[in-house]
Amino acid sequence: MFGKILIANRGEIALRVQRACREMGIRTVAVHSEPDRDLMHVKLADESVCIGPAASDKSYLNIPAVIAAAEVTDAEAIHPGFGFLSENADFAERVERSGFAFIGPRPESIRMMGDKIAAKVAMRKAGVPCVPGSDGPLPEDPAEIHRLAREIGYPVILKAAGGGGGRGMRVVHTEAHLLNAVSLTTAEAARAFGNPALYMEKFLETPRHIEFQVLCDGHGNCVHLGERDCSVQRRHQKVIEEAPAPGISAEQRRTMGARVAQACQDIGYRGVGTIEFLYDAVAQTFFFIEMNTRIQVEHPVTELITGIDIVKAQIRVAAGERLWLSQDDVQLRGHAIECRLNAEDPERFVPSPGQITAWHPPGGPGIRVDSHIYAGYRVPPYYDSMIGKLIAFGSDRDEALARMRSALREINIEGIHSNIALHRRIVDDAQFAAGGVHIHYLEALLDL
Amino acid sequence: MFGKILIANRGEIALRVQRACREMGIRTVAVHSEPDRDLMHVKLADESVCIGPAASDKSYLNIPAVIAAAEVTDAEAIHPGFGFLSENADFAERVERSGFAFIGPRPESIRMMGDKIAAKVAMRKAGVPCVPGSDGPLPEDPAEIHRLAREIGYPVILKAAGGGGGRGMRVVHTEAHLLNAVSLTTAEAARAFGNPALYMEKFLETPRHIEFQVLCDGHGNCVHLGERDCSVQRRHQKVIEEAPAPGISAEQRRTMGARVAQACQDIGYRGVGTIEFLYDAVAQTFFFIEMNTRIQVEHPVTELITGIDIVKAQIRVAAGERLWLSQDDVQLRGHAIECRLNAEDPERFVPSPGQITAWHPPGGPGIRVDSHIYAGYRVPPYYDSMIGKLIAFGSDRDEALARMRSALREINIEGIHSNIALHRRIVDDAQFAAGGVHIHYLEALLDL
Amino acid sequence: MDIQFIRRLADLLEKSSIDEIEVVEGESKVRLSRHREVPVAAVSYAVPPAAPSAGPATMPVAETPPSAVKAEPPQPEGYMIKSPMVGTFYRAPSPEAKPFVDEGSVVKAGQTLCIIEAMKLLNEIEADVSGKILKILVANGQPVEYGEPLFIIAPES
Amino acid sequence: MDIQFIRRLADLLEKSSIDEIEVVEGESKVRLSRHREVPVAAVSYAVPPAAPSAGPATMPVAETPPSAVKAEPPQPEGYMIKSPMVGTFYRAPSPEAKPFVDEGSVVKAGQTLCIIEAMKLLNEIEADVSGKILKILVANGQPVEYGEPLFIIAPES
Repeated sequence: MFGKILIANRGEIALRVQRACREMGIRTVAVHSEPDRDLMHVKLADESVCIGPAASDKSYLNIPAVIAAAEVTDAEAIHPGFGFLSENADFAERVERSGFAFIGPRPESIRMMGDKIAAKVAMRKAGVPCVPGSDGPLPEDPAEIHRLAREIGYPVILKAAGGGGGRGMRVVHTEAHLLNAVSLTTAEAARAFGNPALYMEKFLETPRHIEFQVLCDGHGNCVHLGERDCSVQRRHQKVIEEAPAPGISAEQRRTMGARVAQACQDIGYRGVGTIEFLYDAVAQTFFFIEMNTRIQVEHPVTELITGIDIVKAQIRVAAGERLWLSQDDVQLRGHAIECRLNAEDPERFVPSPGQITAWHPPGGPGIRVDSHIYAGYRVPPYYDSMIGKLIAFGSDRDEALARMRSALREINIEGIHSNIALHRRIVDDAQFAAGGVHIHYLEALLDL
Repeated sequence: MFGKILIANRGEIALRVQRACREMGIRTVAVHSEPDRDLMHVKLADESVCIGPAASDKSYLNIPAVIAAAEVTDAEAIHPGFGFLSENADFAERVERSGFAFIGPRPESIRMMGDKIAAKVAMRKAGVPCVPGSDGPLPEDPAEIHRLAREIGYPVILKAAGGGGGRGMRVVHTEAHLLNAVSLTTAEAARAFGNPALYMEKFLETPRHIEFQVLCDGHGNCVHLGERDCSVQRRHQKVIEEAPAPGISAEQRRTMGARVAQACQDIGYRGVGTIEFLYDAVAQTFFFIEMNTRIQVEHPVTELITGIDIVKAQIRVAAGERLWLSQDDVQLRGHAIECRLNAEDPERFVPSPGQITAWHPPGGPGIRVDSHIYAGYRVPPYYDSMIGKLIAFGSDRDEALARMRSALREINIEGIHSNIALHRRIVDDAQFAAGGVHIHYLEALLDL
Repeated sequence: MDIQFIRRLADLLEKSSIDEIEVVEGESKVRLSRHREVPVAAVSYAVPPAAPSAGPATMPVAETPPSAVKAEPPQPEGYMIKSPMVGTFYRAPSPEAKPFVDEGSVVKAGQTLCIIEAMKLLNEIEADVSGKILKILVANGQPVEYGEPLFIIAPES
Repeated sequence: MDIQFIRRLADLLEKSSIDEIEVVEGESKVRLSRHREVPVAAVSYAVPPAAPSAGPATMPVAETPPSAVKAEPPQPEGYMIKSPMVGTFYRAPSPEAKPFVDEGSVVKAGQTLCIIEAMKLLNEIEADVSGKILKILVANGQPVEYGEPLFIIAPES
């Protein structure tokens, strides 16, 4: 096992990784930007190194600075957290070339999953269902485009190959609009991304977002840890996640879980990863969208229902351990719900940095709080607005939900704005309480 | 189910009961003494009633005031918490006679278990092993006393029938000292308790304190929820508790658990209760000492390994529900450890009341915090010094212990003294870490 | 310029949003000032929103935080009779009877002022000073908690 | 204006949220003020006790909280050259060579002062002012973090 790990991240996930290291008796090096000296994990680290100024590209995204910090502190491994350099294959490669262990997948896995078309090809090959589509750039021939769209079935969505994050997309509901939409989107894509190539996929109107957690060692063994439902989103940002996903049967879990674990085995995946799907609740079918090759914000809900510490597992497999559990050892129990706490204006959803003058996290049975904030901490304006996660566990979904409602009554943050009122509204909403909302649910609720 | 419950207690357990009520959609009435207006559960209650001045006998022990508060608020049931009126059979009786439900056992069960000799007789009758002893007052005949002691086996302990709480006791190791010790202790007992009667028991030198949690409905159904080890004590006050007890086999748990559940069924017990044993680790034998007829401070460790919310269960059976689970439904998973947090001087163990200027509870995976304190709260000098409980859960004892150590690094209380340093010392101690310490362990550690 | 006057100024300063007071009287001058945002960050809890009054309002006092009490309209100064127990306040010995006292009544020490019912027992509450009832603070049939003010009396001088 | 009066003023000041009281009476004047421990109750974390130094002290700076830095002996005033990167500080181009500069050396802007090694690359750090080296703040071979002070220079006037 490693003796010292450098945590190349900040905030809540940096503290989460540090807690795992502390439990395992591993020393930690906290690297941080200039304004981040007062982060909780920096204060609690065995060593800390300032790696640059506030701007992320000069600090948390600064590969030479991170690796140099590992060198001067004699760290053995680097944990990238999520965001920042966590899905940067070049970084993973340079970490390993510099003689450190990268706590994550092999660089080639990161690279493959970073290329959306390559990822889809790999998953389809492994038997994971994908959204029906053009499987590559659209042909030029209008008749061919028409034939393809009919084959996929309307509505279809046109996506710029160079786009992403919700940009460069257009939905087409009828054949009459298809060619016009193709030429419009092609022109936009050329302008916006310098790449006119488009691809076409089946458009799902009201899918749910369901994702499977996998854990693989470097010796060809993979298990899945069940699924999570992350359908409560606003502008592609997850707001509430839960596990297991309401209405997914043990049989569906077993079948899809086995497929994703097999797919990861096929591509020689190592570490933890998340395979994201859109789920059509009527047809009860899953469609692969992408794989995240890192720890996920919402990993705690899976930890609570499986009893497995995913961050510790990630460190163990990165250190070369063989998987210590079989698929049968993974037994789900109870239900967990997570609310992401953001420092943001509740009306306009803009970040609300500033000094936290009071912080009282809720407690009691079934309540877990993962947060790096403390009374007196100043939330800097430079980074993500997430200031923590409130997670409620119960013997079933009703109990978890009742505990979340109760905890949201007790929680108190003063000095900054937060999205606590939004969470209260969602957990009190009858539709959310019923379970199984789709990905446009929250935006519809906010429009009321 | 009840629509409104009056919580006849204060501090941490009052908040715990309130959290259970909030989850169940039950309104709460907080009754409190004059200086307790700022208790967290008072602020969060639907209604609150000041029932008297600071002195407990005029407020929390004031039966007419508590019942009058239930009357004026139209509460349907009264939860007594622990301590105060919780094991007062007269109170339970008056609550029921006034038309309210008492969230606890029937008054006759409380009364029976309050009488140590009657309790022992009832348990022995139900097949629960008791400490061998005189089973009543010592005979006067010296030859008879000698015969009894030989039968029990040395060392024996002489106890004043009117004593308790560690007073009026004398250990005798050899026959030569027996009669002298009897006359000395008789004289002392007459002086101190106005009752010269003594009884004799086998003296266990280094037993462990192990207790079984039971849950019974009012319809003759009982299950046990496994055992807890509470051997880390100082002056008969528990300091750290854990579940399951280290080294107790599944077979031992099954056998003893079945016996205590059967005993509770035999005496027609209703509600939650704890049957306390001394455990001789060498002989692997249990000896009944007493039964607590109320919720226990250390109930969270059992909740964490069973997934059962004991306070909610207590309320459900008090409302007349039939038990919704069988013994087979009670499945243990993982390990939990609880540290009691006291506002006390770490050197002299005297209470340290005062204003809390900063409070930062630890968080992260496996950490539960049950506490009523908050930054700015003033710990009053009138009551028990317990200010909360820190509970760590893990997939096994090592993980739970690692998490507890980690949490004790993060926790921060300012403005008052606390026993956090003592907890750090215990969890870092090799003997405690090995598991299975006996009841004199902590006092020996403190004498080092 | 005596300490009593200065103490009142201090009180005024504290309870207002004023930051400085300066008083000059002939040769005398007093100046008090404060810099705000001082106290320990006390956590405040949201008091649950009062449900849209389904049943009768049982303990209105309990539903406002204690500090809010100070914001109530000023009471006449005088001697305050507080409730020695929890219960229901009655102004008369029976529903048909006349109240023991009214505002303006002159009472003697030891005279019964009201009844507080608790656990089916009727407890007579007596005046412990003689004087004139200035104000009755609780309505007939209302619940009262321990220490709750019941009457204000202007004691005989 | 006697001590008793002033003591009462002091008492008033202490028990209130007032920060300053000034009283002038004829030729006499008394002013009491206080400076509070103002800031928000910041939670402080125990810095882990430095382990009984098993290996070499790698990043001593990291093991003391930032505030403790201020408690260090005062540095001579002057222009501070800070490290633009994380790495290992070397005063000379090779172990055998002479240091680029010593305390007392006079340097020109653009002159190399030291090398910081990061990721096997040797980065020459140059003076951005001309002047005299007053102090070298880091020992040869020590790790430095971003923004860590390296040299103090008295610039040419």
